[in-house]
Amino acid sequence: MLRLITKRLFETIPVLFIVATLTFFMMKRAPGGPFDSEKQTTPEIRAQIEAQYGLDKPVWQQYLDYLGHLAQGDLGPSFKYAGWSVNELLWSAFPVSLELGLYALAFALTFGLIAGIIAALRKNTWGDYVPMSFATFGICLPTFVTGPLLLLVFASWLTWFNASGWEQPRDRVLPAITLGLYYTAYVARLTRGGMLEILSQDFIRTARAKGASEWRVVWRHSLRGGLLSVVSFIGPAISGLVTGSLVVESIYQIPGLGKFFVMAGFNRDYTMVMGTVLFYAVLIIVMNLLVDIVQVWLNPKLRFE
Amino acid sequence: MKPVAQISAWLLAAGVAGGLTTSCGPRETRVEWANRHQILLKGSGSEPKDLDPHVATGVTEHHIIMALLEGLVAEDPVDLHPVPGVAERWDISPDGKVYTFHLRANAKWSNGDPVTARDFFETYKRILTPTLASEYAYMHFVVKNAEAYNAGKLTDFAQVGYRVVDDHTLEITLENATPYFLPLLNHMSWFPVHLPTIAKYGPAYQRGSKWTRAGRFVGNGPFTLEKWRVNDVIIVKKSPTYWDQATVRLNEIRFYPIEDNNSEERAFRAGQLHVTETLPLAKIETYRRNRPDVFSFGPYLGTYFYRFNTTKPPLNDKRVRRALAIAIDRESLAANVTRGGQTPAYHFTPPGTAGYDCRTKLPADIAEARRLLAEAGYPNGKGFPRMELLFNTSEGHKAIAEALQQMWKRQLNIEVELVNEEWKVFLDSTQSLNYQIARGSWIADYVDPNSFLDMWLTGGGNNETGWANKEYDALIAAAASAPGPQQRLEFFQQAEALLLDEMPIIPIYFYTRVCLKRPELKGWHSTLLDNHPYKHVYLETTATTTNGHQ
Amino acid sequence: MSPPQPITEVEAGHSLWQDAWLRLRKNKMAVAGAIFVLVLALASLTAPFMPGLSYSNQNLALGATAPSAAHWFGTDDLGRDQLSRLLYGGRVSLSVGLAATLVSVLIGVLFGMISGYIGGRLDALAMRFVDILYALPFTIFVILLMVIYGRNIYLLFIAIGAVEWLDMARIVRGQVLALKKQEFVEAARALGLRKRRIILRHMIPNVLGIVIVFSTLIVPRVMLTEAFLSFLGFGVQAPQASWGTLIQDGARSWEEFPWLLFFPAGCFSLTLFSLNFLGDGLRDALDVRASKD
Amino acid sequence: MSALQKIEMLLEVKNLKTSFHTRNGIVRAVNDVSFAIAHGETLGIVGESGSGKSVTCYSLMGLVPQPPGRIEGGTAIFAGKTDLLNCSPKELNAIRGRRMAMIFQDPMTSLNPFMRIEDQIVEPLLIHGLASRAEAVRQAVQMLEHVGVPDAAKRIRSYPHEFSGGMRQRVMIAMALITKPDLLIADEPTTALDVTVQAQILELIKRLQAETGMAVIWITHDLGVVAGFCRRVQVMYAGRIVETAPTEKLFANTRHPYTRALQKSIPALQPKGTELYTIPGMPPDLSRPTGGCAFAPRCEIARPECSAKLPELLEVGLQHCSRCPFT
Repeated sequence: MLRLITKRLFETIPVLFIVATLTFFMMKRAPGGPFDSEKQTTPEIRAQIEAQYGLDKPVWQQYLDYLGHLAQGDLGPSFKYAGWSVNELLWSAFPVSLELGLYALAFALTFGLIAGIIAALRKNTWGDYVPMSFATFGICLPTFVTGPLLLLVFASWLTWFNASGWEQPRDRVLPAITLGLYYTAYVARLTRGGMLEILSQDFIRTARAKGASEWRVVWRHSLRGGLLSVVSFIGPAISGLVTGSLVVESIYQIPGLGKFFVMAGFNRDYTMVMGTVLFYAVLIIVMNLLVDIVQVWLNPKLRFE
Repeated sequence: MKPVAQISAWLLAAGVAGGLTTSCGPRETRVEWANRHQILLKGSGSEPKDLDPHVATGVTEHHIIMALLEGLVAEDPVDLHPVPGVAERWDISPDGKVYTFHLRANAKWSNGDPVTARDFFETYKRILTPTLASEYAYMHFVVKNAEAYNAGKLTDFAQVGYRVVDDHTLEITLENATPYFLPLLNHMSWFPVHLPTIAKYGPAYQRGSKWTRAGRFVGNGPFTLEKWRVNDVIIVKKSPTYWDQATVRLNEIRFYPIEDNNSEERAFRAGQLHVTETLPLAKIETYRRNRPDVFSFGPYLGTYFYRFNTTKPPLNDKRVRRALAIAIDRESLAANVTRGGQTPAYHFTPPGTAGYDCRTKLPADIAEARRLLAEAGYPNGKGFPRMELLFNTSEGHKAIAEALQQMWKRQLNIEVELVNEEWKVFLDSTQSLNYQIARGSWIADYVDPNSFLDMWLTGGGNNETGWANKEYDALIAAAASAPGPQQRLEFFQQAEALLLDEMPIIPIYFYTRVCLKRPELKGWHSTLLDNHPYKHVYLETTATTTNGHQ
Repeated sequence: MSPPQPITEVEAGHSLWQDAWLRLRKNKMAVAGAIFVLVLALASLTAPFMPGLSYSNQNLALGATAPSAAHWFGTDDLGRDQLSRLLYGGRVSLSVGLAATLVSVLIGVLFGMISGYIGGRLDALAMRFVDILYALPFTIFVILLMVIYGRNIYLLFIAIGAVEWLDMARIVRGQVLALKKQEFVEAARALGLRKRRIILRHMIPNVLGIVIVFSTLIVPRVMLTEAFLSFLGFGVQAPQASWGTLIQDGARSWEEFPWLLFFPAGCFSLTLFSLNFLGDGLRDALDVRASKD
Repeated sequence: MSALQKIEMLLEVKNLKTSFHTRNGIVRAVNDVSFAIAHGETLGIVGESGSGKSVTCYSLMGLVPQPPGRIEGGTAIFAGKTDLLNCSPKELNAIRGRRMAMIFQDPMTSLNPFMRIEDQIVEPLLIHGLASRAEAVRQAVQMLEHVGVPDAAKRIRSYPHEFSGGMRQRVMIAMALITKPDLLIADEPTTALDVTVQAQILELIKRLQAETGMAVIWITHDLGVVAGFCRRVQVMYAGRIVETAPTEKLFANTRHPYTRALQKSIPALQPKGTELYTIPGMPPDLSRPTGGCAFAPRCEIARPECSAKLPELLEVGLQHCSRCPFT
């Protein structure tokens, strides 16, 4: 296990390097720059700005400079938010997104697993259709529809929650649900599929023959195997969840990462694009590593690789 | 059986617990709380790029910086005419070229330092320094030699038209008599900054100095920067060192950068904002009808238009341009598509801009349009090449483009294809003249026709149509050095008439500003630039103040 | 007992697929779902041949009106018939949903399968490749595609499919890793079956269930991604619409003009519900083990 | 007869009917099966695949997947009290795994690959509250050693895939016997194993039975196994019992043509050098009920009336019944 982890961590470096390189050159190739705006500036001013950010140098030089800073952990100044560095912006928003993402994940796992398990046990009856329909709700409506709908009901009519903001604990509830609903659907469907797979196995019959209750059959005998596919999905899901969602953030006015992730590209905020991409890459790698570890833990047959 | 039962019981418990912890009767809304504390809650559109007045460029930033800094002059809260600011009075030379400002002795920075003429001098030097690359340095170009210094052609700042007479006297010499000079001073590019502070946190003559953070920012305005959380909130508090603090009644202003206008409207409805930045298109009618008490509507100094690429056929033919421009039903567009009470634009400069009203007006004449098109060789649209109409992605732009497409098809039998592009790609396309017809808009920097008309100069950075006309250039130049205000406006009349004859653009409508504003918000008047000097703003609740509408 | 001749005949009569088909037919929800999607697809396909349906005809003076006899689904703010726009939009959304999902499933399954089955160094390399693709900024990627290749609807399918296959690849790989350790695969290997055959005959049928379930989940993502790409100028161009763009526009004014959201969102949701039930039905029908008894 | 009746029966099955509702119609997998087994007795149930022998036992254990399976009727009184076919899941769970255990055909798939052997073996004890965890583990190790798993104390921590087929089946047996059940149902426990292991397992169960005095129902398609092991045999064909008799009688005086055919196909009983005997034809499709004897199409001595009317299960000797009137 330790070997797997160290090996993976070593692989991270080339991956990050490739990601950084590809992104850098893709970005440079994209039309429009960070300082384009509807009101044009004079060529002189423009040249000055570019010189200050080193954009006047040849691209390969810029690339090397960037890598040099990167090696020191410096993601550079944001081009869009002139007074801030990318490090500052990302680290101030990350706790918010992490919190929201974890709540959303908890929501998705709780309801997705329950719905999926019930559905698998009651395959092709109403006990299957009803929970699955509820769970599917989350992907049938995009978040920019579910968010405002939830707000209308719970903020406008029932006034249980604020319409926007990220101050009190209660402000976490609706965004977490909105974001989580989507993943609930995934978890539920994958759980149902995985559980059906396992429930049809011979060893489940063995368990029943031992007098195991239905609860025990599910909990002790099926869940481990049934969740393998859910676990594979959770890696990318967590990475997605904790890097925020622009839509949910803008509906509920949450100062999370999602905005930087999406808007950096639109703003051609070069350093921010690089920062978010690398941040995401690290997260993906870590999460996928975790997933692989969990998978090995869940499936003893993989342990002797 | 068993797990299902257990799970349902569990769910039920969770539901009940959730209900209990969250439902606790009617709570005080945030505005109600804020009213008690004289705290203004304002939707501010988007996250500011920076709070450095020499680096920031947008209206959003300006509206926040206004609270933190004060220029030589200030604005009247009703019509924005210049009133004394840091300068308690000023003298203007008879030729209108030299302004002498007398600074008040009790003006202070938030760290207690006095605000002196030297501060202004250093500030102006900073904004004009080429390395700072301030995008709004051109606001100073009315000053003698400012442009040359900014362009690096002149290195001796002493030759630029600013002079410190003494600690409390500043003299500014202009290139020409500029009637809009005093209003110009209310633009943030003329606000003073505290150079020692800037220098403390980074190179003073470069961008990206981190002096604008809460706790570091030193300003001279009615408020001080208390907190700045990116994408969350900016809080400014009443300044104890401001010279006119007796007038300031608000204790605090909180700016919420809510970009999504639907979210902003919901926040307003839920009682979380006093005033919004915008109002979603679809909601305008509803509010106008049902909530006149919070519906705020006024003119705004900007024009929505389309550009023609005049360098390529068939749009290099002014008859075609004109035909397209006059075949549009602007009344219908304003009434049915934009629906924000916008004024249909039959010329380019919004009416009443600093006393200027364009005499020339485009006709709405379809027969004439067809005739012009036929004359250009496309009778009934026959043989007219398929054209592309470019806009950047947005709901409003799309609706207008769709409507125009249909109008041209119906009236002129011309096929136009709609193409939307992501913002930066769009900018790239328009700036490199890689389009045929493209959407554009222009918001004035200051209240003067010059702000609208000088953009069409040959080779102007914001021209972007390829249109070049020597006569037009001459008229704008003549206006700049006109002997008197009347003559000056007359030159503008001629210039705009020429513009409307040549038609490198299609004016569509003049902007209006629609927002939501709670009735307890006082001292807040609808102004052309949407500036609201905060020191005159206050909150006053009356017994009848209602909660957000349900 | 060596199997006598007749057995193969009987077996052939109920091949995996035929069996599955028979079982699927019995699943009411799946059948209902299939019928709904087919009807909708048919209606969308035939929309251009129906007189009186136009997605672009405006009636500015009419504006947004609630459903009526003349306009069953109401009109939008430019006075266009919402039903027509919805049907035309279905052409885009359904074809994008189908094509891009297929692309992503094909790539994802093959990639995950090979990576997981062969394992070792190749697997590590392949998975790091996936990690890299995960991280690349989609917006910039799409903008670049557009700049380099111009607007092209096929490119759109490829662009979406190319990014959506990653999750699929990871999931399939996870399954294959587990599957590969199972006795029947080990047995097949011991028998000296070739890799290709093992993959085709033993692995694919066993991951089919999860692949189908996951595919139905990709469809909505793909449809909404299309709307996002339209925003970037890559998808449908106005005045054409897709369900995604209709929902997006409708969501901005749903409190005033609920029908502008209700109908497209309804169509979208019902389609996805149908596909999900169909997917579950297919999964159950193809479940090799469940069919043993 | 009367002497036998005095013995209290451990399990008494009457008129068990189990069918599967499939798309092709209703498959009557077990049709009107009655039998009984006494404490300590060994009963063999013999038949080809699909004859209903496994389904009979699954029905008793409550392991018939429902749907599509359904128990249409009958009773199965366990220990004179509980009707296994009509009791609550709770009552059934109290008996399964504790008083009545089962070993399955395929040891490769019947053990949970995700759980340690230890956790699986102690489970019956824990579920039924028979021992504390520590005590259960102790018993499990003992049991594993008893069934011949070497180094049990260490290997109990392994996962199933680390065991060979034979070892896994020993684990299955240990797991089934750990609660010292009154009845063990062994569903062809040796078919998946190679011959030497088969014999070992067989001996093992025999020995354990002798030690604990449990009753065993042994399901097999191999009459040869039955001969050496069971006291009584019951032959099933197409969901029905066609012949039942004490083992010696069945072999000495085979009455039903199907039993004869089965007997002929025991390789060991055939003269050396002759070709292996197989029963011609295929078992009938149970979804299409036949009016008469289900074996008639394959029967060497079939007469026209065989297909017309279902023959009764008639007593043809002491404790010997057969469903063929012509032998």
